[in-house]
Amino acid sequence: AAGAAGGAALAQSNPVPTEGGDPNILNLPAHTTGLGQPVVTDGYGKPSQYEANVQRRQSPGLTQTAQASVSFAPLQSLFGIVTPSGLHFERHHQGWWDVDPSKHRLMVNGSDEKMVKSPKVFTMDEIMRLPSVSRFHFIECGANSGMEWGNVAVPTVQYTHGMISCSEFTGVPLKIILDLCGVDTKRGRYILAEGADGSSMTRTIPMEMVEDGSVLVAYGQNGEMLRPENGYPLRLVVPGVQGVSWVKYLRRIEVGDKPYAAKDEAVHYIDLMPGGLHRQYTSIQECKSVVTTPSGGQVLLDKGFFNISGLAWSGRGKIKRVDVSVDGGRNWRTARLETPVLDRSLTRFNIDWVWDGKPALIQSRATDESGYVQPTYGELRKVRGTRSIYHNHSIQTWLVQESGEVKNVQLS
Amino acid sequence: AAGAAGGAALAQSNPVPTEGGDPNILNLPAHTTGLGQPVVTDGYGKPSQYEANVQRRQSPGLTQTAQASVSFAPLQSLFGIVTPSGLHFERHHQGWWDVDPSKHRLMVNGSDEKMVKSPKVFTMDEIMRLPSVSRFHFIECGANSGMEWGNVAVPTVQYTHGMISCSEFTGVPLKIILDLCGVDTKRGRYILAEGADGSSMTRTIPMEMVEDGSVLVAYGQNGEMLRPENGYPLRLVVPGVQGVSWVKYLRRIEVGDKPYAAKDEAVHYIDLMPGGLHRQYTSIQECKSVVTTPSGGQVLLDKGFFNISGLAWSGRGKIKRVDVSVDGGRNWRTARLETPVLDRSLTRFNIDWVWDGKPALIQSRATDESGYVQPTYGELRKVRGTRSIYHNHSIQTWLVQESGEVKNVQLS
Amino acid sequence: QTYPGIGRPATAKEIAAWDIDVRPDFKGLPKGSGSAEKGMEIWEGKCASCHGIFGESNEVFSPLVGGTTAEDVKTGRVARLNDVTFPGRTTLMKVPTVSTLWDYINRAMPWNAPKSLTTEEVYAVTAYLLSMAGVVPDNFVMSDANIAEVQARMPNRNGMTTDHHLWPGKSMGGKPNDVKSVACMKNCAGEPNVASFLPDFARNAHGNLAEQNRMVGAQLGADTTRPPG
Amino acid sequence: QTYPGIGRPATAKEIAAWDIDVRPDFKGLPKGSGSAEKGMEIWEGKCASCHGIFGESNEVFSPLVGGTTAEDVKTGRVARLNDVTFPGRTTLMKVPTVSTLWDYINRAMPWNAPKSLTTEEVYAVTAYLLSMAGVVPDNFVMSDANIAEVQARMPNRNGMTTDHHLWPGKSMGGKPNDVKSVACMKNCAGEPNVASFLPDFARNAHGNLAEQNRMVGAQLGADTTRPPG
Ligand code: HEC
Ligand code: HEC
Ligand SMILES: [Ca+2]
Ligand SMILES: [Ca+2]
Ligand SMILES: [Ca+2]
Ligand SMILES: [Ca+2]
Ligand SMILES: [Ca+2]
Ligand SMILES: [Ca+2]
Ligand SMILES: [Co+2]
Ligand SMILES: [Co+2]
Repeated sequence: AAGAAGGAALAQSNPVPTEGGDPNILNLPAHTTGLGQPVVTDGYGKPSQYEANVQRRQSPGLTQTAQASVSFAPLQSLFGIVTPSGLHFERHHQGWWDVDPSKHRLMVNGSDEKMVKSPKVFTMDEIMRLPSVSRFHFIECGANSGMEWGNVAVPTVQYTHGMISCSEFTGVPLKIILDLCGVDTKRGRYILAEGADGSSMTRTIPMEMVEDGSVLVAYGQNGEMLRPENGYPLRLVVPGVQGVSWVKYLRRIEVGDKPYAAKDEAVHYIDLMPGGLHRQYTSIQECKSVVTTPSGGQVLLDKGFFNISGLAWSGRGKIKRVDVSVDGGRNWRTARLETPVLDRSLTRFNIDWVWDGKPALIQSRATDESGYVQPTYGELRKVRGTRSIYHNHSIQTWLVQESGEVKNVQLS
Repeated sequence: AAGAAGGAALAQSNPVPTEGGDPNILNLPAHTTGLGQPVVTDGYGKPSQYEANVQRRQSPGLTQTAQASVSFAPLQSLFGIVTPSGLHFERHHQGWWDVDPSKHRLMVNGSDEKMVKSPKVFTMDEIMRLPSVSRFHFIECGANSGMEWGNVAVPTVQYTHGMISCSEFTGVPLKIILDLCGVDTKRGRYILAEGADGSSMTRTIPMEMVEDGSVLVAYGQNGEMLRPENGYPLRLVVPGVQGVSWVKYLRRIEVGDKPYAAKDEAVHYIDLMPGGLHRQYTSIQECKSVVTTPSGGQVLLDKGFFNISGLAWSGRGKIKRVDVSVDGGRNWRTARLETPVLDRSLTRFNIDWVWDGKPALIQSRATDESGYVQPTYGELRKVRGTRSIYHNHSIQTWLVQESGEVKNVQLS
Repeated sequence: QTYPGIGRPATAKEIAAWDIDVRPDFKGLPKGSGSAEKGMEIWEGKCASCHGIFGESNEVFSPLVGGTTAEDVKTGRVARLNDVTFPGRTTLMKVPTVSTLWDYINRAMPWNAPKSLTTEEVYAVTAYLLSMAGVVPDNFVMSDANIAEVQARMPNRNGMTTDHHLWPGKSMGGKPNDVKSVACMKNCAGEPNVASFLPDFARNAHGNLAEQNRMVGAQLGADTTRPPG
Repeated sequence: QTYPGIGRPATAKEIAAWDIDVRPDFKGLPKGSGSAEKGMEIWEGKCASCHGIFGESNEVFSPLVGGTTAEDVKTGRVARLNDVTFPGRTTLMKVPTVSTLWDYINRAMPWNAPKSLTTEEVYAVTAYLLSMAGVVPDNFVMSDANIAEVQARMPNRNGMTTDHHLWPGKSMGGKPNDVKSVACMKNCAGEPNVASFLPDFARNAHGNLAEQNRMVGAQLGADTTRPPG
């Protein structure tokens, strides 16, 4: 809930003053004529009281319990590519825990006795002594935008796209840890990652992604340790792959010769195709983008100049280009990409726009370095139907009405 | 102060178990056998209770008041290049404020009537409509490491180097705002930036840095708004230049034909040279690096493998290379640089090290893309003496003693 | 590269304590058995409060049982997955592998007391769950010896494909992308037509959006406690 | 590129309210005057509690007055800046420009009530401050008309250089880097010799370092409440 200072926004005008000037300028405020607060008022600081509206939120009615549920990141209020850790989206299957790191252990073993030469146990101290890397990656839930497969269901970009976040992760390449244990990588083409929470979440990951160095055993997120909600003190980072595979509270890695068909890869995170067949082990998050400002539930108070801004990403590498349309996809202009543009990370795009006060249909369309172009709903549904839940990466449309109010719409 | 869970660290051992196994593995913990906490326990989350030791801190006795003071970022506990905003170092001259953004205004004017064609006033809403960019930059206080100019004065890297932080800043290039007002850039070769707090901090900035697009009027920091301690809702970003120029609570930009000799450029942030002359307007932060782990005040509990990790940066561009010595500068190896390596941003480096249990002298030495090599204390003092306070960018030495304890030392 | 001083061998007891996964080929499955009859007792004591007496509840989670037929048990394809008018999908309509049920119940259920069931109880309650759907008889005793036979009766055992492009690496699928689009730039589509939007009555269903946007900004949040402007 | 709808002209009154800066060439200095005698009253009422009766206090900040001589007033160079045995540096030893004092007192002092002084008071207290150091006579009346003469007596007016490489751009300095180093890789320096370190008695002066490091990590914090190990 929003605090006193975080209530409904007040339309802020900047009229040409009639009486000589704006009182906010002519009457010096208290902070210009007084002494402020000391350093280390907070040893660990917080956002301004005026930012109380910027919160992660549940989507009403989406889940039946709050421990097997999701909270969405407020993309409409975020800048750049780093998601503040306090606003990182949450997805728990059996609730979150604040695990004592001095008692946490990581085990590596094999699916049979020959798979791993020397199964091992590591403390956090030991893991943090190993060679470490730091990399920016997005994490997106496979079900992000899932509510919108059939039709428009939610009003804002927080709910349509808020199961994505992006952080600088620090940790040890899993390859180093496996090498240390001695793994038969000829037979062992799969990894099982297992968490220490009640769900003891398990997911199968291909050995190729370990071998190419991209899978990390991570403890750091945006400069500090992972947050408890995100797996403190240890989680797997599987770049480009859906969030459920980024096992939290990571306690065990098993090397195996077959996939494991865990609950969240045999009952959920399976994509229902037209015809009734499910696709299993659909892991990669495809090329996608969304305009975050302006976006659904917002109001443009004026005609005139606006900066259209949004996010693009791909589980297949870097973003190559983002195009933006303000006429519902008839004509497109290429947006500026903010640097750095990184592998399997969010990319921020911006483009100029002068609003003439008439209805507008704003869209963005990303292309990744593999050449894949983000599809329209028509193109996506033609192949995958409307019941998949997962991997909805369609172009999003926002309707700017004459009143200035922005609505979530889908075009036919 | 540290909470219950944040007390002194306990040496964590990982002995080969005599009785069949580690009780932390054999006895499943509560979090493995129970149901955890719901999503949105915190709409804006916090670090783990076990991270209570990771705090920004004042250096005892450094300043006489806490409103004209500094708090240092805990570099010994940070990863990667992003500084968590709650741990960003603080430097206030007249205390910090939480300014109401709906009442905040930015004014642009000229030092005389001809300098700016149309002096203007902007609301925050308006500034946030302008074209925006997002960039990673470090901010370092010109006095960082200043306590160590003469000799060793403080025990840990938090106090030796903790007046630096790095964030992704989002804002409007100042050039766009000046263009909008119409500026005589032939005469107007300087900018005065002024804050809205009690100190109404002013600093002179060269027009070249505005013209090349690097100076930003920023509202965003690491995805969210600036923190109140860091200038909410608006601060200037002046990449590569000392922190005092990054004026907080920015209320005014004046374009002028002469520098302003503000208090913090005529009495402080001036460098005392041998011979008694001061250098004035010493703005650029030079190429510098420091090993953050292991670092002063830490203890290595074991011989064996360690990852040496640290930070490098330069106000003159990108970091080209970082070398690390473990023998006090006799022999050097080149460290791995984590990507991305960005212009006037922190760069994280890592390098392998096997500690044999004998005393070791750990150093890092950065080279930037201008070719400038970070100097030793000897090289630096030969030119600039020992009384400058500002711009100490010497190579830092950490002594690892046989006991495993790490000490801050300077070599002759 | 070696890493002296880091890690130590795991003991057999430690591995046994944590290595609890069960694969589709039943690797990892402990020996043992349990009857559907005993499973009913466990179900009603420890599971029904959340999942319903017949596994039909959607109070805390979507239904586990329902939507499968005797015909599905024969074909291994749940026909109703192709019926767009059928509401929702139960667990048994989707799950292709009985190991998945066994493994998950063993590791995670009951939800508020995971890992509290004995091996016998897991066999029993899994058998009961399947008996409710008619996959196994009501008096079935499931064990490591006959679980493969149960697998051969799973209603959706043939309902999965890995023949797609969304698995990284070459161990499965490897198909090219199924969806194709081109980045047209000018005069691309016909006159755009809004086909789906939120009805006005749902305007405030997610709370007041004015309170879900920052106080300042290029755009502010719409006050959804008021009618559309 | 234009930006319709963004920003509006500032009014003269608004500019006057905020444009308070005073430059070394006295651009921005308001007309007016104030006597050192009146300044003494203000000083003792509004400044001395923090800065000391003679500007010598270092209770809340380093001393403002002290360390300058009559000779310095003549040469424009504070000789003691070259005396390595002289402890600390006062404001008047460093400040080259009287505009800096005027501007800063006007915008920021008294510290707990910035911008509360009238123009006359700022002239007066600045004059008094300088009189304490003998830069101006005790009965001096400082004004916009004679401030340039005061500037000509500032003790450290010739004590600054911009002839260095740390100003970005070409408007000042532009010298090449003064410090030179080379990235030697092998057998570079002599036997290293520890020349400076913290004495054991200062071990705990910054608090217990064990509590300033994370509970887990490659290294932990040293317990500085105990003697070195
Ligand atoms: C306190 C409530 C509760 C109790 C008691 C409980 N469950 Fe569950 N069960 C859940 C919830 C909630 C989920 C979904 C968890 C998730 O989202 O990962 C679930 C998931 C399941 C699933 C997987 C369904 C699917 O489609 O993913 C099975 C199978 C299951 N439970 C069986 C059992 C059995 C057997 C018992 C008793 C031994 C039991 N449950 C007791 C709440 C409960
Ligand atoms: C409540 C305490 C307090 C009072 C009262 C006060 N000052 Fe200050 N003054 C300070 C502090 C603290 C600083 C340092 C501020 C900073 O770090 O930027 C300072 C700085 C100064 C400086 C700059 C010194 C330097 O070297 O940077 C001058 C000049 C000054 N004060 C003059 C005055 C005058 C004149 C008055 C009265 C009209 C006054 N002060 C009243 C606390 C005070
Ligand atoms: Ca196993
Ligand atoms: Ca001016
Ligand atoms: Ca060890
Ligand atoms: Ca039955
Ligand atoms: Ca306007
Ligand atoms: Ca006198
Ligand atoms: Co998910
Ligand atoms: Co500073």
